[in-house]
Amino acid sequence: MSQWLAIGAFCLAAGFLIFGAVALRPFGEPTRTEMDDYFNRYSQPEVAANNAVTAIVFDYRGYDTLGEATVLFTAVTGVALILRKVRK
Amino acid sequence: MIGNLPFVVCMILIALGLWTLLAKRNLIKLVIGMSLIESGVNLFLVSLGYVHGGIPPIYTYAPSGAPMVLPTPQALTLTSIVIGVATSALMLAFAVVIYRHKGTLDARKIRDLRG
Amino acid sequence: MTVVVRTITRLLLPISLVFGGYVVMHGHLTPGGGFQGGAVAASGLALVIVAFGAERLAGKKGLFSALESFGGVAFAALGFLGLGVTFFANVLAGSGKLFGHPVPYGPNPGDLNTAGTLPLMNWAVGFKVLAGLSAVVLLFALFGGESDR
Amino acid sequence: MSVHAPILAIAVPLLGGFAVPLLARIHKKVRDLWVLLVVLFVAACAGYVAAHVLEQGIWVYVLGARNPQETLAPGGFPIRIMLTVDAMSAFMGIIAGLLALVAFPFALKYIPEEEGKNLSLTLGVLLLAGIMGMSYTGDLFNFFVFLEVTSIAACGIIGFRTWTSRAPEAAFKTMLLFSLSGLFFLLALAFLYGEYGALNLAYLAAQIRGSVVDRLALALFLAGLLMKVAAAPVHFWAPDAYGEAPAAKTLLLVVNTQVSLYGLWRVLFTVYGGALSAGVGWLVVSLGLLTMVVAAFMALAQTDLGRLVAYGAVSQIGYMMLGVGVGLVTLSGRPDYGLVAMKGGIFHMLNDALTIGLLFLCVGAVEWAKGTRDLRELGGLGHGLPGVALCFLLAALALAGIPPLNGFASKILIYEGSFRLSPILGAVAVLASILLLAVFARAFQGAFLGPKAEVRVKLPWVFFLSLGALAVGILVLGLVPGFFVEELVTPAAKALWHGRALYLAAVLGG
Repeated sequence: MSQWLAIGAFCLAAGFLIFGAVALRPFGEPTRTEMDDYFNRYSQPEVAANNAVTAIVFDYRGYDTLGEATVLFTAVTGVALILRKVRK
Repeated sequence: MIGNLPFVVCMILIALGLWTLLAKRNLIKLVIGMSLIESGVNLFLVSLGYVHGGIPPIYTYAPSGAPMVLPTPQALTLTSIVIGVATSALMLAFAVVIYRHKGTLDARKIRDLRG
Repeated sequence: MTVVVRTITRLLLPISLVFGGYVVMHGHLTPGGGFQGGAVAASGLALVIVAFGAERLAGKKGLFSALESFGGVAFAALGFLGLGVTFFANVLAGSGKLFGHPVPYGPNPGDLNTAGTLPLMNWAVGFKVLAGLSAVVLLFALFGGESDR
Repeated sequence: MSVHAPILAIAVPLLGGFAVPLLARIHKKVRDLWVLLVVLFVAACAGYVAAHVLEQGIWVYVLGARNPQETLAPGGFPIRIMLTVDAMSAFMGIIAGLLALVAFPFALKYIPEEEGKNLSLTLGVLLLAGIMGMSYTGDLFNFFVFLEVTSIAACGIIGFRTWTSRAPEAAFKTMLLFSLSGLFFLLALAFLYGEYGALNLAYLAAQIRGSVVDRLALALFLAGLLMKVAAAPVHFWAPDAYGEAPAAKTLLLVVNTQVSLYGLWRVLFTVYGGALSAGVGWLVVSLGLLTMVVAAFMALAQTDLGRLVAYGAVSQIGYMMLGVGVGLVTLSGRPDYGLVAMKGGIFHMLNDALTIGLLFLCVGAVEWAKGTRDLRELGGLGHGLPGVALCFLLAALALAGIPPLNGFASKILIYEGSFRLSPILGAVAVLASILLLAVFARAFQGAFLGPKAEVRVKLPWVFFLSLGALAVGILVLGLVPGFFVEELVTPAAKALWHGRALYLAAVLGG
């Protein structure tokens, strides 16, 4: 019974996802690229970086990267907390 | 449909991960399923940035004239990969501790918390 | 581990550390950056942990944690550096000071001394990732081992 | 410096979290002082930002731009991450700041001095940073990043008691659901990015017209965020998580849930507000009803005081969803009672934070004194711990919505609004409240009444400071709710209800 329920849920989710992929614009032909064109055009004059991705990672979206570094730090702290020696 | 095949492949990867979560009861396999979903999402994200015939968005010795692919999805994917690593590490740590207590990784046998 | 693994680890450790450093250093010019370079270097340390046993590095846990904290603080501090303008403003780029050379638009061979705070942030993140990933591998390897009982 | 207040409220606890392990090497007093200073600073910043926003409207802060108010690149689209603080975000910031002020002094005393204390305090500070980041951000991907910060920090805190097998199990379960919820959120924003090439909330809101991809993304947003807020079909992680985490830190987990709920409101009202069918509102309303009823019934069966309170906390999420859900249903017509229900739902967030927080602190104090939370073993604590008993009674009555306490002040608004949408909704909500009253009456009787029990441990005075602060808050909010509703809650409710155009204008100009 629960097996069939799982299969049903799975089919529903998979169909939903694949339908979404088909409904999206065609692969390789992004329709709205103002933001990315801006990054490709101005990463050199504004940030003086040849690598536009790094310019985004550390400048335009540097705050996200701070969050990301925090995630890694949090995870390491969490692992250290979970795997610590406990005297009990 | 054919034009969107790369997107569909990412979705199939995500669906496989969901199936792993639904069907498997081993904690490590659950972590693997989560990693599958995450790989699917990351692939989807990075494939959104592809432009036909595009080159990497890096100007060091770049061939001139070719269009560059969109850089933002690559930056987002980098972030989400690191987040995925962090999540997997933490979940594996929990699995290790659970194994030490219970001597098993079978989710059906370790349910202390019910109701 | 066997002699073969240990010998190859001795060979590979400097290579991976140097390559990791290279990837971090050229993050603003070539593919890569702090995270990628840090991960490459951490793979070398992970190899050491596998080959020589975690016990040998057990005393370094505190060092890793301090290095990671330091990387995080340095990264956040570089963000605070822009506070005269806005948080995370790249005040060094094109200023003529440290990493302050301007770059013309278009393909070029690349100049290390560019991109302002980016290379510094790359280094901070690189150290942080190196320390963080090594610490995770070390913690897992130490768990349940002799020093844990 | 005051120009930078919103970002400082996020960046300082991030920096603070990184520095805690370093400072702990110097001395534990230095570490404690540092943690308290950081929390105090965050609360002060949240207060300042709220005062500023309530007075002068939405506060936009663009990160890394030459000028903090320069939202658009040449060409008229946003490229950088920005913080967009409106009255609702500021309200969430205030809740987070207040509860952190109460929780951290308690936690400093409550968590025993061992290797794990530094790490757990670090995680606590980072969780606070994540909560502030989620409240203030105006960028979808940034919201995702801070969602993950809170998920990972929260799960680390939940798994604190590694000497039992229950805590890692609860943490694993929670982590599985949290990361699944995060991935759904990421997938949804990937769809939106693929369609519109943007990540800014306001810019996306201006583009969305309700196309097929928009609706798919909405479904994924709903699935992801409802998982994280512990709505009914996927609520099962919450009692485990709240029950297993150290009591003092549970307060932050509660705020984390609420701020995820805020994220849901932000997506529904601001991003999709222009193209939302009433069906989504009905979905939220019915899931809210299901949550409150299921959780109240589950609470009846609990013998563990911590899990009982945890189920109470889950059922309160149902009230918030009901209140704001009524607003969502009536969003197209905007009748008065919709706003009333929304005020109730949003006011209930603050009230729930205080009452549930007080209940968890009481549970923590009981566990500290007796070493157990099992209702079958407890009893008669009212003689030894009269203060704790009084606080528990006060919070339980407030939770069940007994006048003149704060729970009543917000629940009456929810009842009124939902009753006018459909009498059945109001009736179910009242019934769930009565059920909760019964549950907590039994819990109070089981733990505090009965033959006198020996209490040998003396509680530290800091505990009573935290308990007292929350109890005073409950009384004040209950006795003069009008002032707070007018000054804080109404602007927050209006920011969601009417404020979409203002939010868009603040970022996109015009």
